[in-house]
Formats: sequence, C-alpha cells, structure tokens
Amino acid sequence: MLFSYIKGIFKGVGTLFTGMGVTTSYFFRPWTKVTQKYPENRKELKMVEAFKGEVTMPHNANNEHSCTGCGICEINCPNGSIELVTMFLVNEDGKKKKAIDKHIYHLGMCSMCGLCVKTCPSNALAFGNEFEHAVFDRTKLTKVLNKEGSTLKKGVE
Amino acid sequence: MTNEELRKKISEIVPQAVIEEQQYLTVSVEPKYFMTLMPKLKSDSDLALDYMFNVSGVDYGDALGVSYFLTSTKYGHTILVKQKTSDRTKPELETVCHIWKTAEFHEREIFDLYGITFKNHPDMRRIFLEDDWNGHPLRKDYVDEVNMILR
Amino acid sequence: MPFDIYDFSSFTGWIDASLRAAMSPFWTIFTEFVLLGVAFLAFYAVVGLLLVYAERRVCAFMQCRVGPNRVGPWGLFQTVADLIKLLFKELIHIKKADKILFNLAPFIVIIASFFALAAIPFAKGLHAVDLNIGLFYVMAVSSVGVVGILLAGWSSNSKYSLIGAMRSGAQIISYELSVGLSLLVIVVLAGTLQLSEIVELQRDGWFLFKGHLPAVIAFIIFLIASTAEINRGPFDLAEAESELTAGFHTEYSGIKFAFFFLAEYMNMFIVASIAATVFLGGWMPLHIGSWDGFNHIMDYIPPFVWYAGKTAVIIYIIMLFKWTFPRLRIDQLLTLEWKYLLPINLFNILLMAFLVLMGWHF
Amino acid sequence: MSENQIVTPPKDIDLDYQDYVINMGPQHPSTHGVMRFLLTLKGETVDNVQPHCGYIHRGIEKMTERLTYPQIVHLTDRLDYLSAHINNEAVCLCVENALQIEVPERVKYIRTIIDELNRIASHQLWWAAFGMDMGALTTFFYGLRDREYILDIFEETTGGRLIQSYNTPGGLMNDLHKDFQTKVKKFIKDFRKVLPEYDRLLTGNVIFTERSKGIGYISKEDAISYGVTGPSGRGSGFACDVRKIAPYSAYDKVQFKEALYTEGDTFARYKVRMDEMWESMNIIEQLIDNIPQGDYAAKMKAVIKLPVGEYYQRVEAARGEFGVHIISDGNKNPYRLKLRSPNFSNLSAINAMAKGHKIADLVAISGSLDLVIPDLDR
Repeated sequence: MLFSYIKGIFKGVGTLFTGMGVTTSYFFRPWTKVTQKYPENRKELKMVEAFKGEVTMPHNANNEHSCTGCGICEINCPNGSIELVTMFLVNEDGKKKKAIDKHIYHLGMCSMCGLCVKTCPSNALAFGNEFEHAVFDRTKLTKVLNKEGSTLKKGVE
Repeated sequence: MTNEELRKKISEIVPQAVIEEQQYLTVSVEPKYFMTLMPKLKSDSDLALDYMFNVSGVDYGDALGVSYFLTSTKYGHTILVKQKTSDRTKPELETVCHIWKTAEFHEREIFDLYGITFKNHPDMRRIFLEDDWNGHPLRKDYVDEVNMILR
Repeated sequence: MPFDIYDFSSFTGWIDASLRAAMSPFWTIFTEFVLLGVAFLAFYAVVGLLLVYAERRVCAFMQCRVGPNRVGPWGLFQTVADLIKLLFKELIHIKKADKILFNLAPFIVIIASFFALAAIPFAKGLHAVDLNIGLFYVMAVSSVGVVGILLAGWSSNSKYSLIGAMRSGAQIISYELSVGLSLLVIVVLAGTLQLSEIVELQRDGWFLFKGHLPAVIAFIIFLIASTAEINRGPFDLAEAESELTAGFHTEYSGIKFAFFFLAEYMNMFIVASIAATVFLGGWMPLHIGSWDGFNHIMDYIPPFVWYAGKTAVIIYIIMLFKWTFPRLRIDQLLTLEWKYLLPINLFNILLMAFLVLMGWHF
Repeated sequence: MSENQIVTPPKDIDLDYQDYVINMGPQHPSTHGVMRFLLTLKGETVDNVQPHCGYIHRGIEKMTERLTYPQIVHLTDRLDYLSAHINNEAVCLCVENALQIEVPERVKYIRTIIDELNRIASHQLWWAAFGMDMGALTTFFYGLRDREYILDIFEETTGGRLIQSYNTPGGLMNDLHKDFQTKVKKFIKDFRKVLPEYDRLLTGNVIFTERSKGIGYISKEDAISYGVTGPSGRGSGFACDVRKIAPYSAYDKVQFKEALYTEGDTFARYKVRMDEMWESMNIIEQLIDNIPQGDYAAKMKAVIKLPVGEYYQRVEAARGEFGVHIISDGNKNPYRLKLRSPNFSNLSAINAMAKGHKIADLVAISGSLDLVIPDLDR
C-alpha cells in the first residue's frame, strides 16, 4: 500500500521529467526552428508548379491566346465564376467565327476546383502561382483574363 | 445471411413488404407495418441488424420517404428499409430512435430539412436551422428567392 | 558617492545621510518613501515587461518557433508595444456587474504582489524593509491576491468567470498550506524568519545542499505548490483557456486586463525570488565548504547577478512546467495537494526537525 | 425572431434556479469551430450536454441537386476539410460504381496512398489540438510542424494544401509529381523518428493519463447503437473499419492491422489514433514502390449521367465512416444526394459520454471524438 503509493509518485515524476526533456531539448537546439519569415523571404519563396493560386490565360510573345470562346469552362464552373462575352469575327474566307471579347473571371467566387482548366479543349487556361490576392475593394477580384488587343493563336480551332 | 435468406426471413415478419434487389436488398414497407418490422430486425438473432449507418430522407415528388441503411456487425449483411408517406402537409412517421440511438439525430435532421414529424421521438426540434425558419429546404418545392440563385 | 556593487548598504546609507542633512526627519522619511515607491513602480513595469517577453521567447524556442522578432532588436519592444495597445483599448463596462468590486479587483491583485516585493533582498543591502518576520510577511501578503481573483470572478456577473474564481479560491487556499509548510522546513533548519539572516546563513553552502534530503523534497514541493499558487500552467485552472475561455478575467479589457496579466508575471517573479532566497542562497555566491580559492573567485561575481541568475533559472523551470504539461482537472488538483503534497510535507518537517535535533546537517 | 414569439426552452432542461446552464460556444477555444454545447451543470459536474449545431450549415446537399457529378466533388472537400481527399474519393467511387467503370490500377494505388497520407495529416492535427484541449500547449506546434511536410507533398502533386480536389469521376485530375515517391519515403523515415517523441511528450505523461483514462466511457453496444465509428468507435471495440469490411481502391491488396481497444474511454480513442498513424505508414510503404504505370484517369464521357437507381458508397474517413447516398433519376444532376458524415453520429453520443464528468472532461471527450464542425453541419 505505502510501497505502491511511493512507487506511483516516482513513476509519475519520471514521466513528467521525460516530457520536460523533450521541450528542453528543443529549447537548446535552435536549429530545429521551422518558422518562415514571410514578407522577408518573398524573393526566395517559390510556389510549386502545380500550386492553384488563380486561373490565368497564358499569352505568348505575340499577345496571342488559345481561347476559342467555346464556353465549356463557363458550363463546367460550379460557382459561376467564369463569364464569357463573345463576339463574331469575320475571317479571310468571309465566314463568321466565334471569338472571345472578354473572358471574365471572378476570383472571389472561385473555389479552385480545376474543372475549367481540365476541361478546356484548347488548353487555353492554366493555374497561376500568384497567392497574394488580398485587396481592399471586392470589385478588384473580378478580372478579365484575355489581355487588351490579344488575338487567337493560329491553328487553334 | 445471403440475400435470399434475408428475403425469406423478412417476408415472414411482414408479408406485405416489397423486396427488391439493388445494390443492397431493398425492403419497402407501408408505415402501418413499419413498427412490426423494425424492432424484429435488431432483436432477431439471425438478422441482428444492429448498426444503422445511414438514414436518408427523400422527397419523391408525390411522397416523402425515409431510407434506413442497416447492417449487421456480426454477419455483415446489409439491407435498406424504406417507408413513404404521401401526406405532404403534415407527414408523420414512427421513430426508431429507441432501437438505434443514432436515429435520434438523423430523424431530427430529417424533420428539419423535410418536415417529417417522427412520432414518439423524445426531442423533435430543428437541428441545423433556426427554430423560426419557414419551410423545409430539402423539399423539391422549397422556394427562397433571396438565397437560391437558379441558373 | 560610495557606490559598491558588492554591498549596497553603503549606497543606501549615503542617500539616507544626505537626505537627513538636507531636511527634517519627517520629510526625509517621506522623500524616501516616494523614492522607494517610484523605484518599485519602475522596477515592476520593467520586470513585468521583460518577463512577458522572456516567456514568449522561451515558449517559442521550445516549440521550434522564433517568437517576437518584429518590434525593435530581437523583438525586445514587442511587449512595450502590447502594453501601449492595452493602454489605449476601451474599458468595457459590464451591464449587470458590481461596478465597485469589478474595478477594485485588479488593484487588489496588483497591490498584493507589490506588498510581497517589499521584503525581498535583491542584493546585499538592497532591501526595502528587512522585517524580522520577512518570510511570514511574504506568505501572508501574497495570499491577499486570491481575494482579488475571487472578487473579479464574482463581480463580473459572468458564469465562466464565476467558475474560474471558485476554482482558484479552492486551489490557492489549499496550496497555501504546502507553500507554507515547505518553507517551514527551511525555517526549522535556519531558525529564523528574517530573510536577510536566511541569506547570511547560507554563506558556506546553500540550504538546498545543507539540508540533505528534506531540503530537496521541500524545494520540489515548493516549486509545485507555488506554481499552483500563482495560477500558472499546469495549474492554471482559474483561467483554463480551453475550458473557461479566460476564467476569472474573461470580462476585463484594456488596462485592467493588463493589471491581471502583469500581476501574474510579477507573482511568478516573487515566487522565484523566494525560492532563490530560501533554498539557493539569494544573492549569496556559490560557496563550497573550505574551497577558499573557488569561493574567492565566486565572490568576484556581483551579488545581484547571482540573485538574478538564480531567479531566472527558477523562472525557466516554472515556464517549462507550463509549456510541457497538460492541465490538471480540479479534483486531481485537490487530490495532489491533500493526498500527496500535504502528507509528504508533514513527514518532511518531522524529518528535518529530527535532523536538526541530532545535528546531522552541515 | 419576432418579438411576440416566446421561445420555449428545451424540455429536458429544467430552468430551475438550481440548474447552472452555460453556453459552451458558438465561439469557444475548444469546440474546434462554431459548435454550441448547452451545458447543465451541478457545480463543476456536467449533468446534461445539448449539442446545438448548424452554425456552418451551408446546404451542400441542396446545392448538389443542381450540380453535375464532377462539380459535386469539389464541394465534398468542404465537408471534412481534414480528410478532403477521402471525401472526394467517396463521391467518385460512388459514381464509378454506378457507371460500372473500372478505373486504372494506378489510380487505385495513388488514391490509397494519398488517403493514408491524409489520414496521418488529420491525426497529426488532432493530436496537436487534443493536447491543446488538455492544456499542453506545445503539442500544437509539434503536430502542425510535422503535418506541414505532408501538406507540401500534397501541394506539389495536387496543387492544394488543405483542399485538394484531386479526384474526379474516373480517375485523378493530373499525374503524380516526379518527386512524390522519394518525398513520401523521406517523410515516413522522418516521421517514424518523431512519433516516439509524441509518446514521450504526451502519451506517457502522468497528468495526461490520469485525465484521459476512464473518462467518457462508451460501451461497444452503445457505440454501435449510436453509430460511433472510426477511431472513436474502435476505442470501444467496435470493429468498424470500412477498409476491412468493404475494401475499396487498393485496400484489398495491403496487409494492415485494425487498431482495436476495448476500454472505450478517451485514452483508448487516443491510442487508436496513435496506432493508426503507424498502420497508415505501413500501408503507404507497401504501396509506394509498386505504383503501376498507366493512365491516371479512365476515359469518361463529357457529360456523366448515372442510370436510374440508388447507389451508396462507404469509405473510411479519418473520423469514421463517410457515406454517399446518390439517388439518380437519369439526369446529369443527382435527384438526391445524402452525405453521411461520421461526426454527426459521433456527436450524438456526447451526452451519454460526458454525463457525470467535469467540464474539463467534456473538453477532453469532445477532443477525443475529433469533431470537425463543417462536416457535421454540411
């Protein structure tokens, strides 16, 4: 009875010391720190390639994109965060052809599910790595993805 | 137990039950036979359906129904029991929460979202929505012009 | 000006003498009181802020973090910035609170810790009052703080606060016993309650080593019980942020909250000081029996450095407790006191008395 | 609420002056989200716990009735965000089984590996938060520190850290990152060294064992009746691991032990989760070197329409049995989609568990159930 009482005390105190050993060992090993100092390390901070920051439309050097304005991304978006404003262009043969006027993207409504990027038949959309999206005005989250004066890439149907 | 044996056993308890084979053996019963069937399912030593792993409320359009998914932790067979009521204004069904305690919360959820009242339930209150919410959102005829945007 | 870092009595004596030469005895004492008050206020604020900073750094290092590092060099001014923020925050008045008691409570808590500070010898001759019942006085005034905590919980008219206050009432009153009895072990050995004399007696070895096993047991019990008495983790049941959100000070904001916060850290400092003074020799350098050369080298380190070092070690241990252990439950807390610490303590006093009677101590 | 309405108090709460009724939540440090417990106290002892949920009810079941099947998948991430990939998988498996599509072997392996990584990450966060509920504040940082490595692996492959949306009916969104296997192996090697440290810090600690042993007892029968599944159910001896009962993906190809304890208290639930982390690492090690080559998705039609009927899929999420019940009327949207969330059933047992214990024990019990409120509220 008394023996088990004393044994219990020593055992308990022993477990407490093991616990304190863990924290103390970290206290004296400052190189185990994992903190990243964010605004300072902005330059070295590289997001991985697959990171889903926002939906972008890559343009090449001639300011050409590959969006044909088919509207599949708009249909597939679960949140309605993509809106297409299309127009009809007349090409050399005199045929009318659908093309985008504005590819509107509401970042504030996007949940990064990736369906628009995946289902795009001409691979016109891609995920960008930008992650600093905080703005003071919500309307700034509505973006036009195609650049001013951009045209459709040759050979993309 | 195989599905045939289950089918036989259940028809013995409630001969009026409609039994189909789908993913699980589906037993549809009328509400008036429901309480003769359900206690047996757990207490019968051959059936021993002691674990209710899901309760779904369904709006069939003309009727409101509840589906109970039951499995036996001893034998591993699974059945699906369904009951329907065609009364959409004041639907009432029997509770099973004294047989499977998990049904207590699930039935409160169904009451909240479908408006089916469960008789003899100890605590029939809304669980997710506020007490003064109008209507039952998961019904197909539920309208909310402000928050539901239809495209 | 006779300034000696090894003996402050010449310095304080010089101030006293020069004041007495300049004015009447009444005004001398009055000026000395004011000077002392100002000095203690400044000391209180500085030590409080430093301890908050130290705690944040220590826990950060234990948790593989950096801790405060933005405001000032190594984040040193972070706590100052926090204090300024707290000063500017709105003092929220609770609708059905007992206004007088609600406003009084933080002052009681902070005054109790001020009282205790008066009797602590910081270095040779650096001593506000050298009472002949110093130890008794410290124990007596430090238990006034519980009144403040109880009042804070009661007068906030909040259920969480009330539970926190009741918990802390039960806790502090029971752990007071263990603190007192564990100090009594050393009083039996030293034969005096005067803190300056207790320090002097440790000239040839600290009581922790002089008193054999009973002193070591008393030291451990004192650490545990005093951690409980100042409401710090793992005994922070009165605050218990995962259970009672903030316990007794849930409803306090702004500077009143800062009072509670500062008082908690000052109580930690006082407890560490007492432990250092009673068990580890206070400002007395480490002396080992007849090793004269060693003792001589140790004497070159100024007394207040010894005192600060010993206090810092004990503060570190108390912090280590908080950041390692889970919190106890209220019934376990009382079980620990009444079924473990108290019987061991009583037995320990008997053992020490026996040792002293037989003359088996150094 | 209009003014003339009188709110009737719940029947089983006696508003007698002797009852000390106190709101724990909706904003409380240890309810892990917006959850409200209405406690009736007798002194410090809990007499009755009434959970009030619905603060994050988003109507996901209603929303799914207007979305197509691939679109539904991303919503299930938002249920139990700590086992997001497992929830995704449940919907995808249900759709695949309904269409009777055989997904490539590679997909099955990758899904299983990421499931188990997700489970480890979830249990790490649980360990961290559980320690903090108990008052040991350091555990929180150790748990989150180690979880970060898994999230980095996820991010590299799936593009998301917490919410991955990596599954799609028929397979995966994209192929594995080329460093995936080496990084996972490195993580397992490191984590095997870290787990004993968790034990040293918390499991053996006398204060922790005193506070968790014998607290929140629930018998096996009650656990089955309440539908308490997952680690919480297995702590009571209820062998409810869906990975064993109805194997899906590649779980039929791996050997693993189902962690079972019969004590039924908080400590048993704790031990089950600690053992599950070891078992998950074993499962990953069995699969990581044998991922077969091949496509990362089966060919699917552009518009997925399920045949008329009812489909149900059970999976083992980190907190218990997650189920998807789809009733299809042949359209591209489900007619009804019910999500069986493990937390909802686990929560229903909290009154039975916490009755007669102290407030501090209630915090420990709700911590050991590992509640995730968005999953509960749906």
